[in-house]
Amino acid sequence: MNVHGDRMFAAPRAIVWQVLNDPSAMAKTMPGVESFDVHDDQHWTANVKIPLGLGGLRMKIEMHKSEEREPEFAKMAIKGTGVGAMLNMETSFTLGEAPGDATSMAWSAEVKIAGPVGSMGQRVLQPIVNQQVQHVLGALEQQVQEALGPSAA
Amino acid sequence: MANGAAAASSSWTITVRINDAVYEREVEARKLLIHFVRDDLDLTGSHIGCDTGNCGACSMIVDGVLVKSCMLLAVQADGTTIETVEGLAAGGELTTLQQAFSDHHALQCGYCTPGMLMSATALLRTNSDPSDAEIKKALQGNICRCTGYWNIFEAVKAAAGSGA
Amino acid sequence: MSGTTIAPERVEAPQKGWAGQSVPRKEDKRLVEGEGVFVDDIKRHGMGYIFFVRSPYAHAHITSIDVSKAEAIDGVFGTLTGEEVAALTDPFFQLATPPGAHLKDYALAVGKVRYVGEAVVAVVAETRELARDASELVEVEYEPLAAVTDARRAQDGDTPVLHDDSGSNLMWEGIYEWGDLDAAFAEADRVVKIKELHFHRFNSTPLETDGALVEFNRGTGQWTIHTNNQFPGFAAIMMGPAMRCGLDKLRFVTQDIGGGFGNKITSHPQLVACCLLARKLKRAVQWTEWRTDFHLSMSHGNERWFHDTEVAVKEDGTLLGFRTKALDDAGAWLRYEPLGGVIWAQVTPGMYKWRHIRLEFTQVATNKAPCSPNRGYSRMQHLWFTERVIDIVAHELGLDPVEVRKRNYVRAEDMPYETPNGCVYDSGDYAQMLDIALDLIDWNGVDVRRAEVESRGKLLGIGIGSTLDSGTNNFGQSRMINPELQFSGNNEVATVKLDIFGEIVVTLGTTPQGQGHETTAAQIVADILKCSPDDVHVRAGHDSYWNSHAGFSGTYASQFAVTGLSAVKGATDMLAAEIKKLASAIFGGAPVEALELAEGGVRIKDNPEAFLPFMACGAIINANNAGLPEDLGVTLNCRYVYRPPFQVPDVERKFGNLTLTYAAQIHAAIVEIDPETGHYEIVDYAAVDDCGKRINPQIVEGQVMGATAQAIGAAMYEVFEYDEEGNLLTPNFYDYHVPHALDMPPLRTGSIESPSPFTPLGTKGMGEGGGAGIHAVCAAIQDALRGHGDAIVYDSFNPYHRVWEMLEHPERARALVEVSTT
Amino acid sequence: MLLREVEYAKPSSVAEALALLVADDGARALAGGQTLINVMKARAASPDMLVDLNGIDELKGIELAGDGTLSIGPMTTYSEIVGSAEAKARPILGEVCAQIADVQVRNRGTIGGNVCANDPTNHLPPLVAAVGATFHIAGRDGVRVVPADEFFLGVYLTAVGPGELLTRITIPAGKGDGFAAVTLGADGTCIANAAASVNGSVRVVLGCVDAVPVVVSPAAADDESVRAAVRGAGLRPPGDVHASSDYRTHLAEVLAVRAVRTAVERAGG
Repeated sequence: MNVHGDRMFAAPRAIVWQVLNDPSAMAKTMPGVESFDVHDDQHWTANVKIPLGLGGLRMKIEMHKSEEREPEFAKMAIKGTGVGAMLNMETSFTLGEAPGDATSMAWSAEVKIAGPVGSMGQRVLQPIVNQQVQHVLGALEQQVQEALGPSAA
Repeated sequence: MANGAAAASSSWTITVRINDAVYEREVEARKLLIHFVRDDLDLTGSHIGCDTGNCGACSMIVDGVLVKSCMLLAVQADGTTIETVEGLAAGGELTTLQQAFSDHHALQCGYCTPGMLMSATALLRTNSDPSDAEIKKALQGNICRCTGYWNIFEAVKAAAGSGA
Repeated sequence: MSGTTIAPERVEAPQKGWAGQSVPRKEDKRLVEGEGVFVDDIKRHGMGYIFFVRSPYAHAHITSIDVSKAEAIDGVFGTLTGEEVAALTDPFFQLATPPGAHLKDYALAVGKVRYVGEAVVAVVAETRELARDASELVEVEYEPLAAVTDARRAQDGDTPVLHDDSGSNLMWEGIYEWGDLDAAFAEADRVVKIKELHFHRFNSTPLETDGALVEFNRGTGQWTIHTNNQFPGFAAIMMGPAMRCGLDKLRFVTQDIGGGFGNKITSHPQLVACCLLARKLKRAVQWTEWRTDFHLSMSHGNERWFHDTEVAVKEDGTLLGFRTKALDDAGAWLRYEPLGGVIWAQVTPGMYKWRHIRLEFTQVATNKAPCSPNRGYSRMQHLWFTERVIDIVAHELGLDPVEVRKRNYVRAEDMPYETPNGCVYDSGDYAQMLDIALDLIDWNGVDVRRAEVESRGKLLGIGIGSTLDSGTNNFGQSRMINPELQFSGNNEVATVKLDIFGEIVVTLGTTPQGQGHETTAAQIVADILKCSPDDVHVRAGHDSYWNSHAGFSGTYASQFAVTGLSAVKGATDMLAAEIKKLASAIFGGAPVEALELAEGGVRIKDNPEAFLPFMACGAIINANNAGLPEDLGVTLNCRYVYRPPFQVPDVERKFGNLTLTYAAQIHAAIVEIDPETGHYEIVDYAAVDDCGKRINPQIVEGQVMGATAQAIGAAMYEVFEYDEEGNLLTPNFYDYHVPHALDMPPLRTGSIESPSPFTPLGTKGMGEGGGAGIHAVCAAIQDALRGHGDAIVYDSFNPYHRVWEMLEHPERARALVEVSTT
Repeated sequence: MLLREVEYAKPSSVAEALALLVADDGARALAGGQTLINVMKARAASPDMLVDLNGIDELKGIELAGDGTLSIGPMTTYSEIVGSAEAKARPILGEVCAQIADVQVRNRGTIGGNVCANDPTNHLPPLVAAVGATFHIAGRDGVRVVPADEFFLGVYLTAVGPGELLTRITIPAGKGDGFAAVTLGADGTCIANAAASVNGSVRVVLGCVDAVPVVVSPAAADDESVRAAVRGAGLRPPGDVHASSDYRTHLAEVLAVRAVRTAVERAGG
């Protein structure tokens, strides 16, 4: 399934870019992260437990930044393997400068879920994916604010 | 292995009475009642037809309540009295309902039949003269792929009529 | 088990004999007591439980498999991988000509997975739970590939290819043409063109899934396979060559089977995996397929499109002929396919007299579960097409669907009727059946009813569906798929013996799944031996050790009443003759003509004193035979192989008799649609059946009802639907809804009996006529939409949202049909 | 089907249950099990520990207060609600519970389990939201009371957080309620559903169209106002094998109207 959207950040593009490319900051945006390792600028891995109410869904997530054009574009391949599910995600974002030193982000993600969870049906999966995406964006906002430092507050 | 009220354990010793025999066994907490009854106790009359609690082939009567034994852990049945299809014709005599199933050709492959019989038995205990609608409602939780249910409705109606 | 038959309680034989009576089923007692023996009930000391690791991807290369962590667990007996399978076995024999012939199909995926749920590794452990736990530790690395999930795209240039060995996704293609199409279309007043019709993917989902318990005897090198496979004859010829062993090394044993419907014919890959594991691990192994596994991987019914259909029609609705292109989606492997590419031809013209027909058949592979027979196999798809054509033609030309049917039906006086492709409809009276159906559904009262329903803001529709249930295959038709194949005809075996205490013992080659073979066989024997069915012990199930089977033994394709019971009759006639021969010797040479069987023995007609009970006959031959004439030639143990009268079809012209009997069904349904939501209900239903002589009417009726219920489910609820990534969206009974008690409409049934002139008992195979229900529901929905956008029904599967779409956007369906005047 | 290994405990009091849930964040409450056990069979989710609530009497039972307010223990089964004289105080409850699945499921499944699972296809989340239920949630810092509008957070997610337990559901008096659904076969899975209540203001709650029940408040109870309100909600429901997104959007509107019509009828009657 494809999910995409636009978002404004009250922060200069450089800051947003910096957050989006800082593994430790990104780690904080992901749901249920239990551990996070950076291998190099292109490769990160994380162990997450996606909260599913009925019991978390454990996954090993491998991220590979396949394309990058500082400061406006990056593309990532994300592969998640868990017992209940296999996740394959192609995601990219484009940052644009907006008036008032703000930054616009157009993002999109092609999400493919396989395994028992993949068969749970879109009526269950789509809301879950949307919800996790909202979670990530919210957390991202927070990271950007933190990166701006107290001065911005 | 622990049995303190609120102590957690992945293994339990349970005691159940099934069709007038008492069994005490150690079971893993994760074991479903249907697997316990079929695999550990070799009472293979109750069947498994799905993974999602839809088919009802595993229906049993636990402490007087009709349940699907695939959505109950064996450990949850500790201390209960369970009725399965093997207990129906206790004295070797078929019950009126069992006989009606045969008379009305209410079974073909016979795989859903044990669960179907338990659901119908539970119905007739609380409602000796069910309407057609009540019979359908009472059997809604049991899938049959062979008969189309029509003959099953007839069998239950006949058994009810004869005061089963 | 059924009780001893020594000194049985006597039941008086009815005047007309036992055949034709609704004799209570012998099978029932054990089944209602929960004492049936189904495959998962069987245990062996020290057995291991198998759990299959299955592919989460629809299409992917397997880059690595590591089973070490799984095998390290305490209680895990071992594993089996595709690599081992490829080393220990040869690919399964393919029925297809190239390109399909090039497929390399093994028991487990080798190097590549081609559908979600394909078995990749088998893990065996001492408990079911442990086997599944260990399966989670098997590490399989995949390199995902794009998937093909739409057969219509399967041959496009940019589409990924499933099988490099075959070079493309084309599996088999053939052109069938009979009569003179040009002449037919020249003669036509109107040509009705239908762009696309679609028959959906589903199957009958027997409540018991597949399974086996397999033991390997290292001393003799023989496997004993306790299973619920419903066609051991086919499994054996698939497994033997693959496992590089003689067929006698494969002993198949079945008892009670929890439904089959054709879906349990193609479990041979899993059975091979079980055999290899039993040998490798030196212990009995048990496999039970779980419901989700069944939905993901086992024998889906063929999904089929019909493109660019053209129908030549006269002004008065006389059908002259049609052209169409059938595109069949076989799924990832050819497990029984491409036989579906010819099986449909058994009913080429449906019930109708059109003589000019052209059908281009193309079968392709997709990243979905493999297709195999499903109740009504391949004929159901084609008959749905012919019925849709009839109703769409009537709809578009403003004709009465009843009139069009009656005008075009093959008439009773035309029987036996040779179809354009050389099949012979043995007997029947379709027009009479239709009248009965219309009467049962009160066709004439429908306008009154429609008005009442519309006053409630609902729409009412009524529709007819007809099917021919062609039974007893001539396997020679397989040569139309592949001229090299050395199959033809058909056969079934029965053995009837008189045992030492006079016990009558019958063994069959069949593998019943609820059809009551023990009962109907006993009825036939009882009539010939002049005893009660209670005196006849029919062994439950199939066992290769009984030597009571032949190459086509099994229970499939509507044939027991012909092949099975004819074999029983043949063997019993032999036994009766031997009993008389023995008696004549015992009675000092009394002529055989002077003897008769009666009251559980043989006697001299006009001398009731001279009576020899079966018990004495059995004792004499088996245990007290000194002094009998040397040339007596009596064993009281008679094996008979019934062989239907078939010729090898003409492969060039694709012409010949493909099946022996044609049972017929005509159904009628009334639906009530809520136009606001598309939600609808079947509010009345009628089913009329003609399967020739009925041996046990109650059992026949049961088959009619069951098939009807499956058709209703298929028409309204049941579909194996995939997303673009090849995930099955209906992998369980939660999303794959089958009819439950509350979903069943009121049903009225009727019947006529047109005995088959071609079978020893006048019987016809039956049980697969359910397709009629799908056709009837489609026709009823189309009727209800008349005057409300006039959509034609273009799909065999009509869930509420599709009905709503046809009401909201009738133009989409309208765009599929066009009428031209020539 | 075969579950992953799991610990099991059967506390006899809420306090014991909370202690267990707090001690292990992998612990999950086991109510009727008619959803949770099935998810565990698929191993799509696997709690480390199941805390069985079936031994806790204080979580069962239905009480009817003088002012007509119903107080329902979350461990009350659908069958018990159907058969309860007290529950007749809010007739719609029993009526809807009687439509859930089948006898066996109704005999085990509980109102608490149904709302806490909050599977988008469940019957009760939109219903309890429509009738203005409040939820009593016990945690280590005592009991908090959450209104329906804040209770549902997502698929399988509610205000009942880790280490917490739903201990009571209270429902005010009223009879002007309606429920409408299109299901997959009779008494089957909901394709879309809607619950309405016209006790005072008009309140409509739509199910199966989002991660949580969607509350809409039409200005009036007439068809047009209801349709307008639903359209105003800007629904973008998930599409699946049973219904496209468009179809669900359409059903939401139709079912809302039907639920409200029933509610109005009941209110008047």
